[in-house]
Amino acid sequence: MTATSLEEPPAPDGPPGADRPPPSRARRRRPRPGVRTGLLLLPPMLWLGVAYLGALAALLITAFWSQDDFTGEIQRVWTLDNFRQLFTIDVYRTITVRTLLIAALVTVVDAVLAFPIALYMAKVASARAQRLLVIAVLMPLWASYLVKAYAWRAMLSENGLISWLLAPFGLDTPGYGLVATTVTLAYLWLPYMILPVFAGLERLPGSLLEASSDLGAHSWTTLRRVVLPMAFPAIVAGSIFTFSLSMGDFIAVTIVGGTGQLLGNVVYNNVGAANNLPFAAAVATIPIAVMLVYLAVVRRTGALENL
Amino acid sequence: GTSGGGGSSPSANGGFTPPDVPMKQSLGSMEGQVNILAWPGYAEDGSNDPKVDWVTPFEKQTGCQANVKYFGTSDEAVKLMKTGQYDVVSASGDASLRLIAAGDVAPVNTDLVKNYADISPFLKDRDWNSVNGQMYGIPHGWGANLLMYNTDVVKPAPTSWGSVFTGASQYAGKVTAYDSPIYIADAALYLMKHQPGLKITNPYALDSDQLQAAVDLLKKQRQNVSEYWSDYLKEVQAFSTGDSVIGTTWEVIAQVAQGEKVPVKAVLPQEGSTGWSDTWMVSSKSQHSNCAYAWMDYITGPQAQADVAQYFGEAPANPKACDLTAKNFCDAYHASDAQYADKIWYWTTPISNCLDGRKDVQCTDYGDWTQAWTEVKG
Amino acid sequence: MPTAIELRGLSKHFGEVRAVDELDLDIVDGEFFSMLGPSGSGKTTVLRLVGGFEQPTAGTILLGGEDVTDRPPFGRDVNTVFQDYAIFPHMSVRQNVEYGLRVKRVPRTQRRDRAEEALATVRLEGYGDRRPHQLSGGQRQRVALARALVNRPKVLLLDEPLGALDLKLRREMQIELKQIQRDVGITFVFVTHDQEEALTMSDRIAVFNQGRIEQLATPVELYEQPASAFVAGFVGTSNLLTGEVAGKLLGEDGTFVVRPEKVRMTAPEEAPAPDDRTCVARGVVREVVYLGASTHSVVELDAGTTLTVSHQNTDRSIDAALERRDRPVALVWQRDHLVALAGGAPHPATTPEEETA
Amino acid sequence: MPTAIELRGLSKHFGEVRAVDELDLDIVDGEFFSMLGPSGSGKTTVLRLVGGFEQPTAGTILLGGEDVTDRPPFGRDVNTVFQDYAIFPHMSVRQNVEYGLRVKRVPRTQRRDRAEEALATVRLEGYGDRRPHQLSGGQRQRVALARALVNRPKVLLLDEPLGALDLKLRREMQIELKQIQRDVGITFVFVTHDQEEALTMSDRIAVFNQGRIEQLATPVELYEQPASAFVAGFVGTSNLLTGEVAGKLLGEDGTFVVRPEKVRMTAPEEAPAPDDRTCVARGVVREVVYLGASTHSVVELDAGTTLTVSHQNTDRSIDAALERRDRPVALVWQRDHLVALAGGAPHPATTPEEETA
Amino acid sequence: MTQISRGLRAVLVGFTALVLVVIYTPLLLVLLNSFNADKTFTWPPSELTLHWWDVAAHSTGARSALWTSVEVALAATAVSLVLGTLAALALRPTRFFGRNVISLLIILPIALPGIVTGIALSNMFTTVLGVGLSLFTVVVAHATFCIVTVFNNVQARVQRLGSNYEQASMDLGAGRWTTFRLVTFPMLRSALLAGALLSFGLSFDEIVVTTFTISATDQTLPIWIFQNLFRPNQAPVVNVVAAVLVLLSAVPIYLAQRLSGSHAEGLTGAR
Ligand SMILES: Nc1ncnc2c1ncn2[C@@H]1O[C@H](COP(=O)(O)OP(=O)(O)OP(=O)(O)O)[C@@H](O)[C@H]1O
Ligand SMILES: Nc1ncnc2c1ncn2[C@@H]1O[C@H](COP(=O)(O)OP(=O)(O)OP(=O)(O)O)[C@@H](O)[C@H]1O
Ligand SMILES: NCCCCNCCCN
Ligand SMILES: [Mg+2]
Ligand SMILES: [Mg+2]
Repeated sequence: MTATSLEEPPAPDGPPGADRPPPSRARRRRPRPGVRTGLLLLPPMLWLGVAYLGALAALLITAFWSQDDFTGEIQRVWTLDNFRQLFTIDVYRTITVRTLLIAALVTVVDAVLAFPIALYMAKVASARAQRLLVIAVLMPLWASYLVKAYAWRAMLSENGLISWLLAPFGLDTPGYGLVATTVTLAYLWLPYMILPVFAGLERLPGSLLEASSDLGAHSWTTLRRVVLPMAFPAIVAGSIFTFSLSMGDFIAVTIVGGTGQLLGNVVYNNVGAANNLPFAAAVATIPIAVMLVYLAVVRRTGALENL
Repeated sequence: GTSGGGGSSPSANGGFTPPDVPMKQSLGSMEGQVNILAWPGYAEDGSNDPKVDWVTPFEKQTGCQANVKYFGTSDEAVKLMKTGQYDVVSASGDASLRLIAAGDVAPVNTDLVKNYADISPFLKDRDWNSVNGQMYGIPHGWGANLLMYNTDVVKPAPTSWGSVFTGASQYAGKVTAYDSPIYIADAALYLMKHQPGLKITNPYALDSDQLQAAVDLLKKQRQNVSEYWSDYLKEVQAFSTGDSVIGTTWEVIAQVAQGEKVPVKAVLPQEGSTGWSDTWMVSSKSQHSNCAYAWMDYITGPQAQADVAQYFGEAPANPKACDLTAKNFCDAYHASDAQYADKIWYWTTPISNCLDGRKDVQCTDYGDWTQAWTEVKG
Repeated sequence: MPTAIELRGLSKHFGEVRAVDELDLDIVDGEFFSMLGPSGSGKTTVLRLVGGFEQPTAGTILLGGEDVTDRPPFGRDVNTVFQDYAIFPHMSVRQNVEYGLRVKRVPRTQRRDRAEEALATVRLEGYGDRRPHQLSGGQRQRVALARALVNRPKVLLLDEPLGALDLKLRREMQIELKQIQRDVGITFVFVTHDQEEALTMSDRIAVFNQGRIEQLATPVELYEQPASAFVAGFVGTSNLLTGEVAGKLLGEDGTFVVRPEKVRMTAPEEAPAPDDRTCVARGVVREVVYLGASTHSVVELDAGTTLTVSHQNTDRSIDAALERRDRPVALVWQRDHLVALAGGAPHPATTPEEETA
Repeated sequence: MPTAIELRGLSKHFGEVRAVDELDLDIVDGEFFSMLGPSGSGKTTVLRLVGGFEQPTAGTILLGGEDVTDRPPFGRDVNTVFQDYAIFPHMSVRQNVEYGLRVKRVPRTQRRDRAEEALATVRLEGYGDRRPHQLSGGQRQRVALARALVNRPKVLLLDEPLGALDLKLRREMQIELKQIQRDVGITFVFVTHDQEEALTMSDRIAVFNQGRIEQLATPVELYEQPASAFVAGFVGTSNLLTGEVAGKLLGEDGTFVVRPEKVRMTAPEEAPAPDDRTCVARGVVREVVYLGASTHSVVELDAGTTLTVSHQNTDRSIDAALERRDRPVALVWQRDHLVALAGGAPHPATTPEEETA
Repeated sequence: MTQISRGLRAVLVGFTALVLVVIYTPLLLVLLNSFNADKTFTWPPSELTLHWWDVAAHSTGARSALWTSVEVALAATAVSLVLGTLAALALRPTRFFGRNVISLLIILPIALPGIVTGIALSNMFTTVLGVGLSLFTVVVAHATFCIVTVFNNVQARVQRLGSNYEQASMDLGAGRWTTFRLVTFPMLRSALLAGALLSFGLSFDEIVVTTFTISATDQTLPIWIFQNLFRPNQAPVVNVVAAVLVLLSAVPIYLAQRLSGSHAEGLTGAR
């Protein structure tokens, strides 16, 4: 075979010009890129932009209505009563602060737990070990949330595993309460932190670590000055999950929280229990506002590209 | 009433006028299915345990396919009934009036329910299931909120609710209580007996001062509470691990715990207690009202009553069930003991028209109680 | 000669950046046409406009006389060899090569024959079943070429196809590519920023600068008659004589270029006297750079500039050259070899910083 | 002269692959030492061993006479300029440059002064506050250099630091780097696969092949006296005369190399008679390649091989060369310029395919 | 990697082992309790039994809830695959007005607490749109917050791949749809798989949003579990179900690893 055969006319068994595009297709004017983007975006935007945002908007509107306490009927009369109550009654402020603190604490605990294991997975483990670890981290996601929470309830109880383990050190289980809630939530959401941090560290070029140690930095210094700052957006990405999941939780806290209650309980009690959707909607504006502010702040770190 | 007596006068509920919902006049042919909203354990279809099944016989008998949805709290039941998707609901007293007032349920024509005649008389025409003498449902079963304690720890045996209120500090961090606004009534009941100055006559009819007193009592109690419970598992676990040693309970929980060899006992304290009496009610928007009536009749029949009562652990409304239950069961649950039943203040929805008949004050309603409960928990 | 590509008033602006600026260009059928220029000068953009991957801001594109400005890439009878080859990683070499025929619904057997033929053309017989990740850079480049050639396009566009290869391999591929182009007779439009590559391979070269063509000429013309200081500097090493220095040495005002290999270095005492035909400049050797086949000497002229002199290492020892370091010398070149430039000093926008910023 | 680096019996195996194979090497203080070789020949691995990023399979590494084989990178007084520069993207240029001093707890003011000084050395004054993504490739390369130089290491390791730059910029950076090395007097160990770069910049060059050094010599020696066909082929264009052809043309058996620029092309009738000192071969010009400063002619010899002849374009017109295409010519070179090689034919493992696979 | 010193490496190994122990202890406890004769699984178990496994094996409720969950998760995943991919492909042109707004919108459903999403959607379905709750509404709700997992994975992949391959395809004569079918889609496959896996997991174990959007007659597994905790004597059966889930979860992960060319990237969206 020589290259000259390429100049020969098409083989007789194929129609001449079979490899030329049919004229109709060739002449079709290209759609403008904007139009194409728009067409692609239409379904997801209808879903999220219209349906989901619409639902949120309807909820917000409901927050300005009120409810007949006895019949549970919603009365479509504009009122600021719900917000007035929300801001004047102390207990709601207490609960909001407590919820944010727990969400923040859970996030910090998860970040502290996730970072080393993600670092190990991404930069130390062999390819095989890495694969196994990814499975090991993902598997608990399939086990039921409730069952895991109850397992922690059993472990945290007076005669449970934790007090049994801690007894030799003269320590005891924290018992049911906010500490237990934090621990349980941190446990439940840990994979949601490990995965983005692992992905972020995977992307970190090895040459940067080498450069750091080449320039005289010990491992710990490299960790502090190069790895941590570069993994930060990924950690923040993970924190979006842990923070928001913790802020909205109301089940784990009833299982291990002792007498404690969080914002989620207030929303749940008002909508699921008292059937007071307007007040529940008003309470729900707190996590919505917090998350919007949170997202706006973390957007600068590039975290949203690291989810 | 004497010592207890959950509001004996039939018209005590302030004479509020329910919306005008037509009552079913005659039975027609079965619609082929029925949507049942029930407490877990009230309508078992064998899907969780093939041996526990009284829904399938119902389906066979009537040709109505039963779709069962369970709810965890009364409040959830109220919310779900508003959707109009359910034909029939097992409403506790703290839900029933709300359903009636909202027009979510229809008056029940008791003539169309054959087994109604056999229902214990002390369950008929009560505050929580009737308005102005019109029944809005068929009584199903009842029970008391008892005081359970760990016999190894709590000595001597308690006889008063005082051991979880004023005396709670003795068991600091080990007291438990029911997690619902309706638990405020337990505190009110205690105050009714021990602080006559508050002039509480019905724990479900509290003016704002009385409510405040109950809330204060509960806030003090909270300092000694380990946790509030709302499901079986949580409480049985807490008593078996020792995380809780004293607190309010249901008979069935005590029985399960004893079955697990947990050293506990449940008593009806001297003050009497709150309790529940559940009523099957028909949705005002029911698409399957014939099947719904068939269900109400079926579930209040002796066999179904016996099955439910034993599985769930409560007193059957139909005393004929006692012939079909295990020996001593009905005695243990005081099924036919009108005296015992009279000591119970059954859950009733607090409304602003005072249920005790007072006309000079506005009472606090369930919304106020919900808020108060949030504040109690802090 | 028929034209393969005509660009008329072609412009492409990205916001403020005029990547391509009112370009007029005719590329002849069967020619090996190169576009040379610094980074950011618009070479790739022109190629992408011809290929149909960008819409021009203004102007028209004609392929074989037909206006294709508004056609999508799959409606144009040109094919592209991408800089990173863009070999489909999820297909075997054969599937890659067959791709263009497959989407045009050429029957399977015919497809296979033509693919084998194209692989043979690029000397990759027997590689059909390999996966792309099993190929070296040079092999990948050839697969990309085969994948384009199999479609028998009128024009083949190549965007720095040799950029990623090492020098030795690159030289070999240059020769091969040129050979293939001669054999198949297709018009090649070839983008490079390597001047030597352009000189070696092209029939004609367009030197780009800031979206415009600075000079369009054959290799010899381009090197020997650069139209501007920019071209002179970009193509080959150039010695600029300008302003005062030019006056002193050449007795003429203006800007002149002389190529290092045109300058002869002698001992000062052996230098001829300057005359009408010969220029002479005296200076001191500051640096001697050995390049293997040749040696560059950088001479600081008394007249106040530096000139680079290139000297072919026809003799085995370069000691003679090295010994000259720091010694006075005379440089001699023919006035003929001076090229007078139209513009003045080199273009301000072509300092290395800005080229690559 | 004191040695900066001594490698003794150094090996590094990756599974079956002997990336570095029993290497012995001394690098002298202050020298500009280059490692040249095809892709995969082990250059980077040697550098990584010296830098401390890999642990050797066998052998020892001495820096300034001290055994550092077991020390981590931060315990070795060498610094590296990485091929991808590895500039910390989350730090400014100044913070990057200060990094080495900062981790060594040099006080802030002193740190700043030294960083400014280093930036000045690489001609980046005033760029301290920029972020890495605001820099061009050439600028990044210089930041990487400054970041290493600021630590005043005994040895600087550079892994193809110019690989990513375009030809013009690359030439400028070559000159700059060489200048900086002279100024600071640090030993540079420089990895490249560009022969011309190695020749231009180095004091000595090691040519790598399959984890071993094929030849270690000065640029001139390397080019003029290649030790093997591999070296001859890798460094510059080489003409191999071997077997029968050698017998016919040279009257000698063996393998010989002659460089294209050492061969003179004449009309057949003007050729001298071959004698002890002069070799003559007759043939036909098959290809003429214009390279700007020089022209390559490929001649098919009657004796049965092809030779490339390089000819400096001292004259403006190359028409003379072009006219020779397809004409009979005679090639003349001095026997002195033949280099006899120890090995036979080119190394089998150095076909382009395998080099880059 | 030598730049991670032996000391640090040891710390990381130790820490990783510790975290794994912490992750798996509760799960092992669940497994153990599924054999615990004691119905409230007190520690340590006094007696072991296979009784609960037997009961669970006969629990048609658990089985049908499991299938419902699988169906819902599959449907929600399918919807998110389509919508997430469309959105990721649409946002590809780098300079795109409103790009940030749109990615924010996609992230919002996962970033807002489930209870907010739950009551908002429930309110919309029942009062605004007046459609009855059903499995369909659950799928809609789940898909809403699952889109982001697909979107993120696909977007990252698309960015890494660039548009060269698609341009090459069109250059070779393939139209846009052919290009998608033969080039874009195969190259996105492992990213889609990673997104699908996370999406499936999110939906499968979701309880909060589900509580508010499911009808009376349907039960997903988490709802079944939730309700059985309110029933006497069902908790041990729940433990059996959970233990089975943990064991079964290895299957999809294993399959995904095989399909994605056994690379961690395929599973986590590491890119
Ligand atoms: N998609 C784009 N958006 C914005 N600017 C662009 C885009 N593509 C190219 N440019 C700009 O257009 C100019 C020309 O770019 P082009 O890629 O054509 O240069 P080039 O000559 O191919 O350079 P190189 O040798 O680096 O490949 C540059 O200033 C570049 O920054
Ligand atoms: N971490 C590693 N694991 C396995 N093999 C490796 C590793 N690093 C290098 N090698 C192998 O070792 C050999 C030498 O590689 P090295 O990177 O040193 O070559 P090089 O001369 O720097 O090539 P290039 O010019 O392409 O950079 C190659 O065959 C390479 O595949
Ligand atoms: N914002 C909705 C997020 C839902 C996540 N649910 C997680 C359930 C436990 N895996
Ligand atoms: Mg380009
Ligand atoms: Mg290398």
